[in-house]
Amino acid sequence: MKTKAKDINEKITWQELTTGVEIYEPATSLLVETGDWRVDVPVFKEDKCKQCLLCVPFCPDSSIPVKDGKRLDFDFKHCKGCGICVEVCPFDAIDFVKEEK
Amino acid sequence: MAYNLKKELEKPERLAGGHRLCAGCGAGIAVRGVLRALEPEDKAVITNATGCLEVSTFIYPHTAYYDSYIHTAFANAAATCSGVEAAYNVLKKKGKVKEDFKFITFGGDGGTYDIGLQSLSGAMERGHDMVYVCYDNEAYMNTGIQRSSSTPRFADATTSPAGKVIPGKQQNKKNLTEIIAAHNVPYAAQTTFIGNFKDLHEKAHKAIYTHGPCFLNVLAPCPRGWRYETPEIAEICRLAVETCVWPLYEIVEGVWKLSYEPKKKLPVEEFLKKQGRFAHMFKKGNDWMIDEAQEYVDKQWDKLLAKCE
Amino acid sequence: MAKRLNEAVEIRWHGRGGQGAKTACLLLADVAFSSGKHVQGFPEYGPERMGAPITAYNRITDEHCKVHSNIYKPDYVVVVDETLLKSVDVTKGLKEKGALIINSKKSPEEIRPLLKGYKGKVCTIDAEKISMDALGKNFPNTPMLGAVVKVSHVIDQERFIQDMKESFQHKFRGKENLIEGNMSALKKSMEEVKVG
Amino acid sequence: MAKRDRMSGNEAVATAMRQINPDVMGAFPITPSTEIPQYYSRFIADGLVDTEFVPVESEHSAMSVCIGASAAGARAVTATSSAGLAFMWELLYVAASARLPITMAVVNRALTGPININNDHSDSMGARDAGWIQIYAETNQEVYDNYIQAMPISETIRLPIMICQDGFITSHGVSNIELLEDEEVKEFVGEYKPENYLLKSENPLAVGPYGISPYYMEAKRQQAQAMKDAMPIIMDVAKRYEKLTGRKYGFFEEYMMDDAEVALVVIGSSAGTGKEAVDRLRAEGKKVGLIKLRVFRPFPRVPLAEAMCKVKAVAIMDKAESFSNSGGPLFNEARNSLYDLPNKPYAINYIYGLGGRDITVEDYYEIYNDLFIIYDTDDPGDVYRYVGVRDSRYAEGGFDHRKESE
Repeated sequence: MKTKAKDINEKITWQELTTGVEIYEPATSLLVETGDWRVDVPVFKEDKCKQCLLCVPFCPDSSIPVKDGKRLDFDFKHCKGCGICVEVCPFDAIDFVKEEK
Repeated sequence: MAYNLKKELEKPERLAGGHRLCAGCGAGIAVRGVLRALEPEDKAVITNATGCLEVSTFIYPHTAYYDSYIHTAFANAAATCSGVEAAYNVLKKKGKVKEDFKFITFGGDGGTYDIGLQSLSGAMERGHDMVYVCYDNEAYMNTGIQRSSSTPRFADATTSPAGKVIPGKQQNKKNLTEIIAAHNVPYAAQTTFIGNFKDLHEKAHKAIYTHGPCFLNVLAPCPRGWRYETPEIAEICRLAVETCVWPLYEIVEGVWKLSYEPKKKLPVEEFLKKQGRFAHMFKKGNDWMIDEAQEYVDKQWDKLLAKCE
Repeated sequence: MAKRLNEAVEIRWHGRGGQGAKTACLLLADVAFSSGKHVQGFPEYGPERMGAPITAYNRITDEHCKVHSNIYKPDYVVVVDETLLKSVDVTKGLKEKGALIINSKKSPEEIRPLLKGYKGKVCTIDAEKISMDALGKNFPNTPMLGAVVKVSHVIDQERFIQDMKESFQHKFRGKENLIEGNMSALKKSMEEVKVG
Repeated sequence: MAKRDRMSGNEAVATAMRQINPDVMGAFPITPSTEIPQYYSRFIADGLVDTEFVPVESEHSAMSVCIGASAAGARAVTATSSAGLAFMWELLYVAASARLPITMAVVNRALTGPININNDHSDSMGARDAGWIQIYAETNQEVYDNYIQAMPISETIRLPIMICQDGFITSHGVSNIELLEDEEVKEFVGEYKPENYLLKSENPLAVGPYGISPYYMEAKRQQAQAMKDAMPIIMDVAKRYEKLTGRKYGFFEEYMMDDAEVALVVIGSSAGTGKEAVDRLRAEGKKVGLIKLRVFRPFPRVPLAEAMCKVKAVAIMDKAESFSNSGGPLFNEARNSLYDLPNKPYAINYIYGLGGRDITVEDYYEIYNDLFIIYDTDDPGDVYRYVGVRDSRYAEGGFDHRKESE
């Protein structure tokens, strides 16, 4: 049996599945890169940011990391580019542009 | 202790990215906001009714939760949580579980106002120490925007379409918070995503840390179902509150308290006009719909004010 | 025909919902069990409510009894409420070598014409009077039980009296008047049951 | 040390539960299983057990409570019947797929349409594909014994289990029983120690995912394997129980089968009445036998087929219709199990006992008589039959289902 989500994929056999399709680890969704979904991308303009942090709780994808009371750049692995943070920022510190891939 | 967003955001995250909710989904914001109210030293078990949140946050083998999580079915999230809580009580008594756990259930309006209402009522009546959180997006979004008893009147949903003869949903929205309050639970409240999340945070904290069955009704807009511009969720929530379509209040041990009173109540059309689901109300000759919607909101608001006096 | 090995004594009870016929049936199972028998006590269940005619059964054997069907040819029929005679065919299937035991102030001779030509023994017992005299209330169960045991000989009489005494002492601990009253009702019914 | 006692089947279940003292009970009343939570709540009220009793508002919630509690690491039980079991339906599948060892006392009762409170097996037979182990009892003693074996089986294999008994017939019928001492039961059943559970401190547990197509089928295959692997576990537990009590249990019981020429396969309390018929027919010199099926899930396909092959004609008795137009559920599975065998018996089906219709020794005489006709004529006739039903064709005297189709 594979017990770690990183080892569980669409190629493993029924014998390797966790019993009762349970998962024994926290936050295994982090393995999924929903950043691929983005069409538009937020651009963090640190110079304009006043660190009010209003953008952070509005992010549905937990993709604005906070460290020592300050927001960092986006977690682009998981940010889906919804643009909510762009709208809620009172200081125009986030741009929203077409993503070049 | 006064609310401090910066402090709250230093707590470890309890909903991970990588879940598969739509971009800009209100449910994800609601869950993050509620779980942030947990004290970091407390563990939690999260129960979830079938719905958007469930099918998106635990797709095998990927759970978006840092805490233990259980989903069983659509109608029974509150009953499932009751079982978990009952197990906790007995295992704690027997010394088999040492840590403190909190029990939080999430359900959409379909799983809460409708199919899950019986099990929710049962759990509230029995008095389990749990919080039931409804993320109310006013329709069955998971199955494709069908009307629920939470869908407001006139809304164009896929089973209450705005047609040539019938202009959208015919019935008004059920007042679930009031129904739950009638169970004489120690704490029930309505909230949404406003400003720096003080309102949501404080209510979630009270709900989690008040002993007994507590209920939180969170208006959680759905860009797809409501047809507004996805980035505008904060504005939609603000308008819901400023027009008194979604009043913020709480019922603490039977005492009704208004959390916020708009200085100047905005006309309901400010809220409606931003959303495609109400677009037909703004067509020529349909003014009466807006009038009636306004009349309804006014009446509900007055009733609420009377209760909160 | 001689009884086969482990052949059952089968008893059918008729009463009205709420009167205690089911309780009496289970009590008989209890006392037969205490005397070392294998027992079955099972009411017939339907949507009946208080006052409706109800039926309950006992099967009493020396070894484990395998049969789980209802009883169609009882050895004994016990009627807890005389008024049932009007509406229920109480002697249906009743073996002629057996007996009907009925709670009534009447004599067996007066009862017999009310039965649809039943030729076996008819026994009457005024359970109400016995109960009123001994307990001051109408609890027909104890007298009916006494009469059934007396007539059917399904269990040893001495043993039965001893077991019942212990059972009452357990059930009504500290309430001497109830213990004595019930014992008196039991003995009296065993003496007074009229066999015709 | 065995204790002689007498009690109803419902009281026997409640007593076994008291001796086990499970952690959580989800309880909702429905005739004829209602007495189980009644007895049990009395035990709780009197402080004899410390189970968390959750008196829910529906059977749907009763099963949900059990699932939540079991996933949380508790030993969870409930009891139900008929419509109550039907109302649990979707959660039965959930419990089984999450591999939660919930123990449910099922007091079998007919499903509504029309409403009827009496016994048949349509409730649990309808749930036969839900992934639960199902064990049936003939007597109160067996109900008690099966219940005590339930948790060691289900917790070892991680599958939920139904301990079934016949409504009213055993559930409300008082009869003799031998009870174990409380300590013996506790020792036999043991402590429940799941490996992972929601309330575990070392790691969280996530239960009940969305299973997309690339995983769903593998998950089901794994579940099917668990049902297969339950077979030896059921036997191991039975052996251990025999050591403790002297009472022997298996997948089924063979009664007078060694030299039998014809036999029947039957589930539950009716088997007792059937055995009485066998005794009497044997006394008349007729070589008849009976197989009482105890374990219906997992279905003991191979050993049952071997047992049936001892005779030339076998009647398979179903206390449930399946409206398949090809016989009841037991018939279809039992007959199917014979398919690969070279010398298989004739196998015919009798639907009997629906909604409390009594089956008597005389009915069994009729069935054995039918079997001997097949034995003599090598003509099974129509294999899908009813016994104990009023049929105007019988009254007219011109119909014989041994020759004509129903």
